[in-house]
Amino acid sequence: MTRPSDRQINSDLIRPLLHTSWRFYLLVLFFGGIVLTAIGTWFYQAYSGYGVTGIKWPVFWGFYITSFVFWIGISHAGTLISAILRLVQAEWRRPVTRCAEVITVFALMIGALFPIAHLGRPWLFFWLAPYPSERLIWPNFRSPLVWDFFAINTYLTGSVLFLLLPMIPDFAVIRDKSTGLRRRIYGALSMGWRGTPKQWHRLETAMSIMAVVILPVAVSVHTIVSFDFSMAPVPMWQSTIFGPYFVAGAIFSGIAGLIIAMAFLRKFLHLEAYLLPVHFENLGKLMLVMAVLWGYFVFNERLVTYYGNEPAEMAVFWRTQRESFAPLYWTMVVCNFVLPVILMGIKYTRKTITGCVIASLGVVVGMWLERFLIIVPSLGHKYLPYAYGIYRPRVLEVVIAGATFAAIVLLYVLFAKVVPIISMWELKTPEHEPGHGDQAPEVQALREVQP
Amino acid sequence: MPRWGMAADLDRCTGCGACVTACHAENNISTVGPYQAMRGRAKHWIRVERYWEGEFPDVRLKFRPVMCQQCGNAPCEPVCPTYASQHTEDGLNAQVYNRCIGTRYCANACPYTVRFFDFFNPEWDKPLHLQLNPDVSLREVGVMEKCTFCVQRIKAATIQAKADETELKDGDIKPACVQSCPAQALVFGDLNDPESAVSRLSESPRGSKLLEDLGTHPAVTYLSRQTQV
Amino acid sequence: MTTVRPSSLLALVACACAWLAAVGCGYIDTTVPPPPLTGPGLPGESRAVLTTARPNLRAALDDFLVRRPEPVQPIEFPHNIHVGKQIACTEYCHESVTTGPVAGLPSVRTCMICHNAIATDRPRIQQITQWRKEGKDIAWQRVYGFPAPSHVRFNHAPHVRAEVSCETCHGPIGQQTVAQRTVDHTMGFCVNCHKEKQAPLDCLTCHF
Amino acid sequence: MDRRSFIKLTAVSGTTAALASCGNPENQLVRFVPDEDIVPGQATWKPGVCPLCASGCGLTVRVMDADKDVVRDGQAGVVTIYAAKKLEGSTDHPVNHGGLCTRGQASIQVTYHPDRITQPLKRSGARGEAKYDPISWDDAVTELVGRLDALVSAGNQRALALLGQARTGHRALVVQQFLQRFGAPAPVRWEIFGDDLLRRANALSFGRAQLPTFDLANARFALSFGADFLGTWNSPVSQSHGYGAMRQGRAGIRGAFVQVEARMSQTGANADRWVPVRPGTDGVLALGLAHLLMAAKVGAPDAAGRAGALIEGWSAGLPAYTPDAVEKLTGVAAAKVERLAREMAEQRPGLAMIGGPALAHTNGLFSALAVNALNALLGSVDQPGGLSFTPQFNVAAAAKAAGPAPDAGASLEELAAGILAGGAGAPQVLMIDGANPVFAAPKAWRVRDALENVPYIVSFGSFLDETSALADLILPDHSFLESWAENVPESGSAVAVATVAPPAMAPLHQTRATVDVLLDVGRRLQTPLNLPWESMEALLGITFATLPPSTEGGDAWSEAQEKGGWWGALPAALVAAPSGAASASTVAPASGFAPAAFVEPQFDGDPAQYPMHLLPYASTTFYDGSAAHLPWLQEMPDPLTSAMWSSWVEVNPTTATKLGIRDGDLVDVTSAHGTLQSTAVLTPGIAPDIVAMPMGQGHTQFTRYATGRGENPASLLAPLTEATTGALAWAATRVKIARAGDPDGRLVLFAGGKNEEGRHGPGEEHR
Repeated sequence: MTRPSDRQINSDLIRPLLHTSWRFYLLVLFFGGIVLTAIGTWFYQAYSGYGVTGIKWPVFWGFYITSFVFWIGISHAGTLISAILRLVQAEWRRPVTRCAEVITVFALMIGALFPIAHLGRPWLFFWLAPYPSERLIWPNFRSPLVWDFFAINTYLTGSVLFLLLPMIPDFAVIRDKSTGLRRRIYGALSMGWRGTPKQWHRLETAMSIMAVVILPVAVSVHTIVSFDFSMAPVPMWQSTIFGPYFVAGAIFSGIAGLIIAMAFLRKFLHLEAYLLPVHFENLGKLMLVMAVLWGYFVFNERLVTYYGNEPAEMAVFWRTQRESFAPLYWTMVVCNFVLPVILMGIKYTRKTITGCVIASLGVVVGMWLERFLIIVPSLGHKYLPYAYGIYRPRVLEVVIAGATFAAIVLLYVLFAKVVPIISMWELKTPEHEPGHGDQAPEVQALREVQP
Repeated sequence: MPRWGMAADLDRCTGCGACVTACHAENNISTVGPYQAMRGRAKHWIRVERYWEGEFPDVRLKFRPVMCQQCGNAPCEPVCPTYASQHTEDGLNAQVYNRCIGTRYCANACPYTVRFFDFFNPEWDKPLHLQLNPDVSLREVGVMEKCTFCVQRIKAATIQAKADETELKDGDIKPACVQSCPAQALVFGDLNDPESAVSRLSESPRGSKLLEDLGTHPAVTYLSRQTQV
Repeated sequence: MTTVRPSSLLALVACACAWLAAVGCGYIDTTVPPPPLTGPGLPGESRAVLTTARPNLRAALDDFLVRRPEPVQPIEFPHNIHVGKQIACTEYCHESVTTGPVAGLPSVRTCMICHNAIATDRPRIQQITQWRKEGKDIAWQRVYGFPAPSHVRFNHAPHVRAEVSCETCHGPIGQQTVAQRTVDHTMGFCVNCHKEKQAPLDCLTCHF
Repeated sequence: MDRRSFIKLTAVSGTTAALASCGNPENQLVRFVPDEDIVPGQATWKPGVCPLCASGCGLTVRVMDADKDVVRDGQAGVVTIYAAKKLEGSTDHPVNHGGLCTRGQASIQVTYHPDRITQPLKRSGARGEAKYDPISWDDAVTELVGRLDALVSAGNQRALALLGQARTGHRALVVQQFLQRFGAPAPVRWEIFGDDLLRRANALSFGRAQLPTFDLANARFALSFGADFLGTWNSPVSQSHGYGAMRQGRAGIRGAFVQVEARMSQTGANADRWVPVRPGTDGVLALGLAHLLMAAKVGAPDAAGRAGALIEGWSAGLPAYTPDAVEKLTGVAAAKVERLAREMAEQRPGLAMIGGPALAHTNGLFSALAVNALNALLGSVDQPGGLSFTPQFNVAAAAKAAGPAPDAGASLEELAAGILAGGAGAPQVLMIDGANPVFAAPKAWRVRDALENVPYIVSFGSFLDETSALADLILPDHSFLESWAENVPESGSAVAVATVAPPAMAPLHQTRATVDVLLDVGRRLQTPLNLPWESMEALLGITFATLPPSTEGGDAWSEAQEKGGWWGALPAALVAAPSGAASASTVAPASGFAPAAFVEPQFDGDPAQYPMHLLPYASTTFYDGSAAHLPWLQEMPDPLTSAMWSSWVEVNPTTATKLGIRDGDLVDVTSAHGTLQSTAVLTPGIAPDIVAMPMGQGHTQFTRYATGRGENPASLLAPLTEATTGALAWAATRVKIARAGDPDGRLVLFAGGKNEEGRHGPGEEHR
């Protein structure tokens, strides 16, 4: 297959920035509307009192925390994966990395909103942060929630850096290709990038350092999220497996999210030439591995509970296996295991983008269910049967939780409007192609500047 | 420094529910009304659990009053990010309303499910509000509340004793539930005082703690109901 | 766009179906609260409600920012004169302070004990005498005291017994005419004093 | 949008008022001068008397300052008052010993109820429309006086009737004297769960027409036939106190307790053994036990004396009641009967009680007499660990009230019939004092129609309920905290008691004490009644002055006001006659009474068409429905079902499966007299041929909290009465049930699971 020329790359990838079609406005209008509705709904909730949700005694966590865990999980798509790929120098990563990292940043932003949205007194959320007050009271550092706060912030900062660094050369390119206000803005963003060897060198070093640093953070984030549950003496929550279980699940759902995002970008921005089926196939392989891993974890968790045969845990166990929550549970198993293993296991379906997308959609649904099934059945079924209860979400929660999907699309669309969704300079310097590797990057950068 | 504790004699408890109403009256617990009650928002700091055993005609029923167990090693405390749920020197699990931001994490962590959340600002149809006890805060929307062992009575008695320069005697302090109980099934006192009635009852061979194996070290001892038939 | 319409339509339809199914099977709580109590009751029946809700967003904001407007007293009560006349604060006007939690703001009845006879020619005295006639009390406004959301149960008596002087918390009230808020009752203020005096410090000392 | 989510303008003002903390809105408040000097923030404790049932528990009322909203000459403001804050049981009171039941705890809400009638009202709309106009006290009393004068001038004094609750003591005395001197018939006393039948039986067996007092604390064995003595029957708090002592009060001794009933009550739930028995055959089981005890020579037949003589075949050792015969009749296995007899023989002292549903059958008197005889046989009468009768303080004698002993009042049934029959004897003016028969009486008595035919009805109630909603004039009474409260407990105490308490707080509204109103009316009639007392306070002063003071040279009256009553040994002169003037029923001489024998109880409804027995029972929270207007009680989870704010039908699971009824389903309950739809609660603690419903809900008119909530089983009741005494046999109705639909959320449960290892407990699915 022929690789598009550098000029081709520029024109293809910068086109969406320079020309805006009516579809763009339509999309923004549609998804923006949904997001605004959700924000309004949330203000209504904060104003009226938390009771307008379906949360009740004894199920005190529901849709919001589920969505929180889910989005934090999705955020493991980008930074983590692209960091790994960078480190192992997987060449096929090049078109993928940025749209992956973007998912991380946005998913984190959305996920981090939920702990605030679910507070009984959201206007006091800043008490989670350590700040000197006349009360001389700091947050309780024993509480996993406080560590969530730190972990998420660290990961978000790291991811933003990780995303921004490789943008600089591209900003420079756009700067040079545009005029007027836009030129000035991108000029500022590109921080005076001239593509000197020094700058290139610094960029590369920074990237490799970041790649190494971000890995443990990424892993720690979802481990800490899992502590939210494993630290409380609730049946089926207090499990040593939760750390790796959550991380695996997170990466799993992350990849699925990434595949879907790539598929959409490919269609909307006509990037057929850059996001090739092989990329999907590779990610599909990765997803296959994670599906199997996930299956192992779930099987392990269930088996251990079953053999442990602790009454309270068995109550929850049966409730999910064959009582009120069974339909959801088995849907989850199909979506998370059966579907991806079959579709990604068979070469034919794995090679088709549709196959990958279908499997990914299944995984996204399944992983959301997984979080729901971890949280709700246990809470509704703690130790004293007198205090059993059933949680039913109210429309309001469904709207807010659902609107976050619209939110990420919206953010993505807007992002794709201001930044080339594929790292141009990385495309242009494929070491594996002879005749290009010898050219120093800055030469190309300079070459681009001349019209 | 005392360690406040309670003993509930299930052989005396008749399940009449006097303690439940007494608690509402003492602690300004608002009634939420039928609709919210149906949605699981009713607040009963103390509840009388009942459990059926057997089938007709060989049926038995067990009553068990359950209030906050004021655990010595409380799961609700470490999880609270703002120290709203916090341990005091005399062994109470304080619930500090003004520090509570409503994560409801403590309620999830509590294995006894004795914590209740204010889903809305509590309301009293006037003039019912004239009954409100000025010694107890009115909670507001978004905070967690639970049994306090009637801390306001503990404080009042302690301050009074200090004023009279006397020692607190066993039985001086009676939480509302203890005071109301017609069958005197509930006993309250200082577990660090070996002579107090509650310590002696806690030593009883009939005594056991609720969900003891979770390692929460509850301050409430349940004296099992005997069967001689 | 044309290329994606079928798939997006499909997605929309799927969502709709899922939604209907969820609602149909009662998985989603769609109950509606009963309408508020309306219609005329019996004569004299009360429809008013006491809640801890703030009256309006402004008040809520004030609470949030710990903003409190300076109190405006119905009459300019000269503390300095009364203290100057050796009228002990805790004996006549704030008498319950030594025995109970609340200091108590004197009713006009208290004032009239003396002012039936004393200084009856002063306009302020005539003012309160007038009120007394109308059966109106003096609507004193608290100068200190903790806002409801702080959930502080402060008890004066133990502090008086511990010989904490009034001035410690209420400032040089003896020199003031109308009481001014000169001391800021922050939690830090209380805690520091409790630390010095080795008074109990756990939250339940004040918050319950 | 949820009403609760609105932000109320009344908010912070109220909050600060309630909390005595600071707040800006004080700026806008108008303050009125309090009527008394108020010391803020400090509690005082005053005596009180619990009004909710006849037990007469002594209270300690915590009184503190509070800010009350008032409107004075058109100006809204607040005034500081002394308000009752909390009710506690009075620790040294011989009835409740410091305890107080859930209803007693909640009774404080009677005073502060938002729908309480705040002033005299005159009907403006049609009967039962509950439309009223305010009217001044003077006009109101004048109007009533006018009506009564009209009767006098017409020479038709007997056309005045009063309908009230069964209560004893000073208030009852004043009412009775008022009517007697006016020339009206004695008051009609009615409660659906009234125990007149048992009083009658005790009069026959023991010559004491009053409810017994049980010394559970010293008993080794307690056998209860359907008596919910820990929840609602007789003197529950006193009995609970004794029960606690019986179980764990004595070192090394634990009293045993067996409950005989067809539906497990809250009391039955505490029994060591629960023995279901066929409805209306409790007496047979009692005699079966007596038979075995006599056979075992535990007691000789004549030991039972008069009580035994009332039972046919007693002297012969009850040959007809062999275990096998008993098994046939009662459905209790012979082995069980023998075991029970053995235990009673071994574990002495023992006692037997009977009450509630066991007596609510057409043969109730027989059952009562049988149990009395059993007690007599055990020699447990007037013995430690047995039953005794509280010496009654003869209020009438102490008050030097002239006139002959009062005759028994007519029954509600007779009253209603009389009105409907019309004619000269029919009441022209009806006074209603606390009773609510329109709610609780069987439809067939047509009480409502009857009342609608009464030309003029006066109600003294504090709330608008189904009955007082028919009144033309409402003269609201003080609440028990605002007026002189008194009670002469009929039972529950070993020594004689007279409880009394001065007002704990000033009246909240424009109300007046009914007794004072009656006295006032008596004075203002054209031909005054010359009732010798100025007011309730005066009357109490007179009666209590006659009692011996505890200290030499002391004054019983002032002592009583301080400690909330008088108790101790009564001087003989003040002891009420054994016949019990306190009670409405009279005593037939034992000789003139044909020995009682078991007759099959009759049930209303054809067994083929109505296969089930309906058991309406006194709710632990609402009693007979008179407490259903208190929000605390509405929201208190029922001890057995954990239901709040709702009513339900208890069905045995096996029956339910047969009828295809699942837990929480809607069911139609139909009797020959009506039908209702409620929610099924499956519980193992009920016989398969019985459905039980709690009384209390289903009010059509009873304040914002109870109106239109749940269903009222009384609407199904048949008008069957006990053969000899004419007491309503409220457990003798047959019904059929059928599934009517899926759960619709009207049943509000607090609990999830029903069983401790209740993994698959149906309650799990509660909504």
